[in-house]
Amino acid sequence: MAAVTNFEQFVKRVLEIVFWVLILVPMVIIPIFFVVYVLPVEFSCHFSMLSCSQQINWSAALYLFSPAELNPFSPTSFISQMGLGANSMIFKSSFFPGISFAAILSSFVIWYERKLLAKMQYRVGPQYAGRVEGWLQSFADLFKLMFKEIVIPVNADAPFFMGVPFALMALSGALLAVIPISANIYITSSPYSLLIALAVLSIFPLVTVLAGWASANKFSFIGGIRALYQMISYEIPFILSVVGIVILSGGTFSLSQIVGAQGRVWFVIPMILGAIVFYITAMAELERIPFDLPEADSEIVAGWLTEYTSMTFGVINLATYIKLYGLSALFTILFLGGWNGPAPIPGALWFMIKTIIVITLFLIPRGAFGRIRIDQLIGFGWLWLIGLSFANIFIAVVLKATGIL
Amino acid sequence: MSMGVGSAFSTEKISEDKMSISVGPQHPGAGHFRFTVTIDGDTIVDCVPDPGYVHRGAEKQTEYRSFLQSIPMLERSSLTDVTNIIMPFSMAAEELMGIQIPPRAQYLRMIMSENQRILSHLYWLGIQGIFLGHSTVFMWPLGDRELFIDLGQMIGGARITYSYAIPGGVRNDMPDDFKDRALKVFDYFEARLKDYEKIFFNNPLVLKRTQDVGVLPRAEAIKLGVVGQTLRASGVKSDTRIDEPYNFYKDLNFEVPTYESCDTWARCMVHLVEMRQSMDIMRQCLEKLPQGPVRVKLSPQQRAQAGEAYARVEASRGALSFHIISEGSTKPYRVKISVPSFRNLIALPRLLIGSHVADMPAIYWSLDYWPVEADR
Amino acid sequence: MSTTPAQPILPDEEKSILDFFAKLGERTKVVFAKPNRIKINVTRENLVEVTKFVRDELKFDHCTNVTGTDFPKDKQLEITYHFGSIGGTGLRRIILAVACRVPSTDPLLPSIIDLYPSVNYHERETAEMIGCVFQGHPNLSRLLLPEDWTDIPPMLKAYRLPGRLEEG
Amino acid sequence: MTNIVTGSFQALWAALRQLPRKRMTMQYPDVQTQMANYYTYDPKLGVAKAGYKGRHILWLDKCTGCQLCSIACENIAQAIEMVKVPSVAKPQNKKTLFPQVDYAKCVFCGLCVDACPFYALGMTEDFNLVSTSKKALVYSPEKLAIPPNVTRKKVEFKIENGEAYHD
Repeated sequence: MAAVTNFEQFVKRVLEIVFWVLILVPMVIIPIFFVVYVLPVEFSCHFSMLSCSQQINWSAALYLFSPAELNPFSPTSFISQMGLGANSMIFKSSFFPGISFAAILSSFVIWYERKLLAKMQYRVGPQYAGRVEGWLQSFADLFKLMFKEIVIPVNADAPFFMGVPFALMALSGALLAVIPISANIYITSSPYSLLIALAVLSIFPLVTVLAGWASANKFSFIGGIRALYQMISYEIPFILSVVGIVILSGGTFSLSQIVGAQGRVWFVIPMILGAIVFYITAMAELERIPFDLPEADSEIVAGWLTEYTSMTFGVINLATYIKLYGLSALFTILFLGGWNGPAPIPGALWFMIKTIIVITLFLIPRGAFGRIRIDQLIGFGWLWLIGLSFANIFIAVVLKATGIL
Repeated sequence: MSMGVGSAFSTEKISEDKMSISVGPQHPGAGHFRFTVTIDGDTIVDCVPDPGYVHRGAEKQTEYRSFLQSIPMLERSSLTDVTNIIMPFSMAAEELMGIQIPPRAQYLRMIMSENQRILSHLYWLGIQGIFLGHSTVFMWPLGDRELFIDLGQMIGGARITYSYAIPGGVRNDMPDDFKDRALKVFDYFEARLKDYEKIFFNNPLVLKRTQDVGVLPRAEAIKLGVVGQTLRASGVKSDTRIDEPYNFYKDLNFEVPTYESCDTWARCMVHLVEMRQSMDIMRQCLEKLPQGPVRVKLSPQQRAQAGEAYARVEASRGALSFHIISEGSTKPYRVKISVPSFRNLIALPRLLIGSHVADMPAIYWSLDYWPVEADR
Repeated sequence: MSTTPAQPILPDEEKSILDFFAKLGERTKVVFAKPNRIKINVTRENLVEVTKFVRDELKFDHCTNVTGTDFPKDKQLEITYHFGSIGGTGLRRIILAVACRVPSTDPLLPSIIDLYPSVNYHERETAEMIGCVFQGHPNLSRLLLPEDWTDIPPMLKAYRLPGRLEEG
Repeated sequence: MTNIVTGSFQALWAALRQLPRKRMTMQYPDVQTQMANYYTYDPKLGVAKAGYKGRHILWLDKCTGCQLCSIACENIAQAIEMVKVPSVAKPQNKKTLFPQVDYAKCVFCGLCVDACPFYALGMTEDFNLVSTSKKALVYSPEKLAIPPNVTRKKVEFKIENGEAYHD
């Protein structure tokens, strides 16, 4: 540690400290918090007769009215009674398995994508941030974006323009809310969670077309319209591809029960057509190559993202990657048996392993394909994907009627 | 907010259901070049090219320089194609000076020229890849290009601007280890081209994007006077290396690829086959390379006879010709460069009108239009 | 590349082209005829007529280059069209140059864009660089020069590059 | 349809089989490639010797101050200026006129080397001339006379087993 001799070094030192604090809080302290406070609660859930819902009925209000009932020396109960425990809605939706967890995962998915793509492309990829293979590159990008100016175009519809990143983030969060990570780790449990997820996914195109419209830019507008075309025409095969799952799992829309129905065989085996259709349509929903027409940079600059700068751009990107995680998790739950797996590894870990494999599958085509044209895309969707998904439903009906599954 | 009203740059009023978009010079799909397209839905109904953003007056500049001093300035007009753009200038200057250059110099010029063709085609392939959204085909050619840049550096002594083919021959002989290295590079790259075929030229999504897109029929290609890959992809077996063999091309065996489908895919394939051909030509040149001097000693202020010379070569993008008028001084009186990019530009509105907006970058770059070369 | 001999031995194609121009009589004047290169002079009154013959009879089907040269001593501008042929047999190696001299004070000459669509951008470039006017060209607007160019056409010898004082 | 499926898988495989290969990227600021020899010119033979055309090297013992390099550069880059360096007294150069190169203008064409009739000028493999000021890019004759000292690790561009990599 060299002595601080001038103002420049002082500023540099302060920024360094701020940087490491900002890195350490999400990277170290939250995981430690999770290990120390959350896991015991989880295990107590497993091994006690109490159901999880009975433990979280405490709130901060209780503390205000009768503080004497709290035991301040037992941190677990203190936190949980404050309404901040691992089973509280606030913790679950904002930390684990909610937005924070997904955002950190997404930042590593971005790094992972860049490294993977670089390996396919005969080069090295990010290398310096974080000293080891550039593992902190996403955070470096995040800080770069934070210090950029937010520019709102003169003719833009400012409230809508600025509302789009927040709307996308909220929608991504809403998508996460219904996706369980294991039998006990989930944010909300609803008998209609699959329908809710599909409903949330169908709101995304409205937000993108809003972004295209509000930017007051021709390229944004074309991009927004393309996004609308693409997402709406791929919405139908997307929804049809999961109908077979619902039929096979006995008419339930609950994701937990769908996972439960896959105890014997994963649905990817009988529903291979559905899995293919889901994979392709999910790629189109995510605007990933070869379906990245709404942000085709060589044709329409950056599509509906053209006018977004700084953290508005960053937030939109983050929301896209959270959506990627959400759709991969959905694929895992619907087709790969969710958290089912051999015993020694906990279910949540199985789930994460499968999800990361699915994410890899979503990332790989970017290294091997170009972009296709809008008319070919829509033709492919209506001609092939809808047909395949109907065939998939037919297979499901046959399997169910004959009693094989 | 009024979408659909004409842009600030368009001179005509466009009706409400059409939209005019300005592509370039700050658009990722156009280099130092702008074209305004009017679109009706997803169809382009009008296209107005507007070159000239990088016009540097190279022709005027030559009036102030001797023949030799023009070389470093002229080759900066076309950085992917430096040897080919100064070679016809040197040939025309030699014709006016009344000198003949030694055979070894001509062979070395051929080697550098074919190396340059591969460099240019690899650059083209990279940009065509990224214009079709294929980022891997952007990275691979620009990586493998490094090998050929190294080859050029071994002879020319620089990475890009060699100033190699000067009036009176070439600057220097090639180093002794060049042949081994070059053959090694060709073997590597020919194996690598199979990967390129799999990932780009036979990739079904790329085929979908390029086949039957931007069709320029044979008769129209001849009438518009397009050159190079655009002409050969339209089924015309025309190549200056065969039509009017310069250097020692008449002693070599090589095929000129032509395709009958006349579309963007054919233009892509011509580039691929030409890269193979160039390596083959370089192999033959290295085999046949005669011994002897490589440079005729000329004064830096060499005087040319009065008269006219029109020299043309097959540059990487097509026939490139220099028309030099001399009045018997040390400096050329008038130099006119006819560059392939400028001659192919006329095909751009013809091909774009009636096609999709999404095909715009693919068609534009399949013409291999290099704005800096076209503007001179 | 060799020195042009005084009386070059011409291949048959060049000879037949020269014979054809001999038939046209007074309208054309052969400046030089070397192997692969032939240059003729025409007046602007005969330009369209001669190029029509060049296209239809001699099968030179496209234009490769248009050079505009300023000759301040003669007070003339020379516009040289270079034609190439793809359809003609044995003509691909030949470049036929058709030069047309116009006085600098009255730089008007007819456009041949109806005969050769490929001269479109070449004529536009020549017009702005040398200051001549191709009558009948549909769009002689600025091509390479900036829109706000107010000086004389830059390829005229009278135009000196700023910053360069010595004799060019 | 089968073409599309097989073609897609072939494209995927062509991309995926690059994963274990050695990287082509050269880690430039840490390492650099070995450049060729000096670019020099032999005025007796009238031909140059191939080499990398980086920054110049001036052999003060041979330079006579004849200004030919400066004249050669005149219409190209106007980067060479003849300056008086009284501190360097050489018998063959009574006027102590030596070339001084401004690398903010130089285009590295090497025609000045071709113009030198006394074997006094060459070009070295040193290409890393970046500087934060324009003044530092003006190399005085004494500075030009120092051979370059490249401290970076040098790597070779190897081609082995169908892989090209820097090592």
